[in-house]
Amino acid sequence: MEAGTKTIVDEVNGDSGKAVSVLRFSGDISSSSRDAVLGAYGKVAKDRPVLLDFSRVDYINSSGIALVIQLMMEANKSGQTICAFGLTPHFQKVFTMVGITKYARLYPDEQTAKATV
Amino acid sequence: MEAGTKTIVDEVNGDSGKAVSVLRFSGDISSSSRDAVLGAYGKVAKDRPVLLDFSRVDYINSSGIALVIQLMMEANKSGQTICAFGLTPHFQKVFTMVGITKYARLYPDEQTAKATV
Amino acid sequence: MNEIKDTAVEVRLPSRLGFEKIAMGTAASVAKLMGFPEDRIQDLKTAVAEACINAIEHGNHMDESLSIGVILSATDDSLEVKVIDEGGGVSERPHSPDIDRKMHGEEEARGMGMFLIEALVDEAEWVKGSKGNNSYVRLVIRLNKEGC
Amino acid sequence: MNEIKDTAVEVRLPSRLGFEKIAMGTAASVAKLMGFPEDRIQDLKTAVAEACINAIEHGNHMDESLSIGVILSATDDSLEVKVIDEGGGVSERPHSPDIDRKMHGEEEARGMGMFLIEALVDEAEWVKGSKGNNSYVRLVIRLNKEGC
Ligand SMILES: Nc1ncnc2c1ncn2[C@@H]1O[C@H](COP(=O)(O)OP(=O)(O)O)[C@@H](O)[C@H]1O
Ligand SMILES: Nc1ncnc2c1ncn2[C@@H]1O[C@H](COP(=O)(O)OP(=O)(O)O)[C@@H](O)[C@H]1O
Repeated sequence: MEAGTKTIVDEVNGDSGKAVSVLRFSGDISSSSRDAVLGAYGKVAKDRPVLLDFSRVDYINSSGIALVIQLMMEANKSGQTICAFGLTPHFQKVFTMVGITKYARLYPDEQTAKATV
Repeated sequence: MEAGTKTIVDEVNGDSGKAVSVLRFSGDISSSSRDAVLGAYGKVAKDRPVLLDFSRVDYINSSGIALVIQLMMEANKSGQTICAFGLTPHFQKVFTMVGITKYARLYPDEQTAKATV
Repeated sequence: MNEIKDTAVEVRLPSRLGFEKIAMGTAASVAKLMGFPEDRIQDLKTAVAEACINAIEHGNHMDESLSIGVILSATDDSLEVKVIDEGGGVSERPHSPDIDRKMHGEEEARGMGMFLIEALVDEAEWVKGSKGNNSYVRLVIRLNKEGC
Repeated sequence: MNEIKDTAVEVRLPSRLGFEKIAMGTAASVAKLMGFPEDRIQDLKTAVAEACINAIEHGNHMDESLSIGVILSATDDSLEVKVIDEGGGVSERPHSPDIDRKMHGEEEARGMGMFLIEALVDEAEWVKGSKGNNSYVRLVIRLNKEGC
């Protein structure tokens, strides 16, 4: 009875023309989302920025946030930039509370995020 | 702890130029909405059509529907036309089930409703 | 009210009009978790609301010291909802509402709750409590079936 | 779990992850009925979800034969929520999460639930059950007060 997380991996170009990977999550981000978050991240190229698209996610709990932090940890090791967009104001606040914004910028939507990479 | 019904009475013109009264409901339509439904209807002129605007209503129960039927009954006596708009597909179905559509037409939005009077 | 199954969800509410909206919210969450489509969730919400209103008004006669129970039991492809009150249950099944008779003042404007419940769900059954209390209405809504 | 007040709403859920979303739906409905603004309803939903997840995971150790109880009691201007499990309660209050330590692998990525609960509501208190069970966390969220 859990809404499984789905992740689509997209390749787009930032406004500078640079290739960017986008992980588009949908469903819930919870303890059962390990594959959808870390598994999907494991498959993207390490030489370009990664955008996390939360616009089709409506439930994120602290176990899900922990998976996002683990993803950021791995990215940090290889010096890869991570940004996120599509979070509701509530989850922007929650991500800020736990300190995620120290390591990943949050943008309101995909366009704004792409303009920065 | 009940969301009181509010009713705004508006005067607009139909596409034919004819004056029309609009009862704009907001909040719940339930047993506690007698004044907001029948009281508000009592104040409008009897010589012109009346549109019921449900676009800012998100809860209607069978006691609320009974008040709408009582309003229609009064209108029927004086030969006044009643139309409704702004109901969700679910409540369009419910209004149809109880037979309201035999006595009042339902339109998707205000523009469509005004085009007919 | 102790017939709760392992994976059943139970809600208990005071007998106050308006509180049916809480049961609607809980039922909608269960149905969403089960993967019901939006239109069936709306059907369920209205049916649960009407059942709770009847339990509050006719079962418990608005006595706020009495509570109503809502038990939601999910199987793989259906959701059963029991709405339990502390009254004697439905004595006589009302006839279906007749809009023409209503419009001509020949029957009360009210009296559409049980009709709507039956029309919106796949199964509806009213059961009188054995000792003149704990009567309930039992609704079933199925996943792979179109409403009305 | 019998301390329910006249106008309190009680929900009982099986100890299965995912079911916290039902408690979120019920809590949101109560808060909406009380007139809470949307942003405070979101705060409440996350706090209730985290409390339920902890009750399911740490209190009842995912044993589906045990249930968790959520009691929602409204006053004019505040909503109190108790999330009750059948375990011994929180033994030691964890320190606040430190993102720098997490990013450097010096502390677990997890361990943010209690921190979020405290940050999102106006009062939070963890109470150990007297006989080693029926422990609960008690949250209070007030109507006329900005969150964090
Ligand atoms: N839970 C219940 N307990 C006792 N009687 C009930 C219950 N639910 C319905 N009834 C009876 O059935 C009648 C029809 O109910 P309903 O169709 O919902 O319309 P209404 O509530 O508007 O009268 C009620 O007037 C009442 O006499
Ligand atoms: N209901 C509970 N019963 C027993 N222990 C609990 C309960 N809630 C929290 N705890 C303890 O507090 C710790 C911290 O909880 P929390 O901040 O929510 O993070 P996490 O659940 O990710 O570990 C848990 O690991 C657990 O040891």
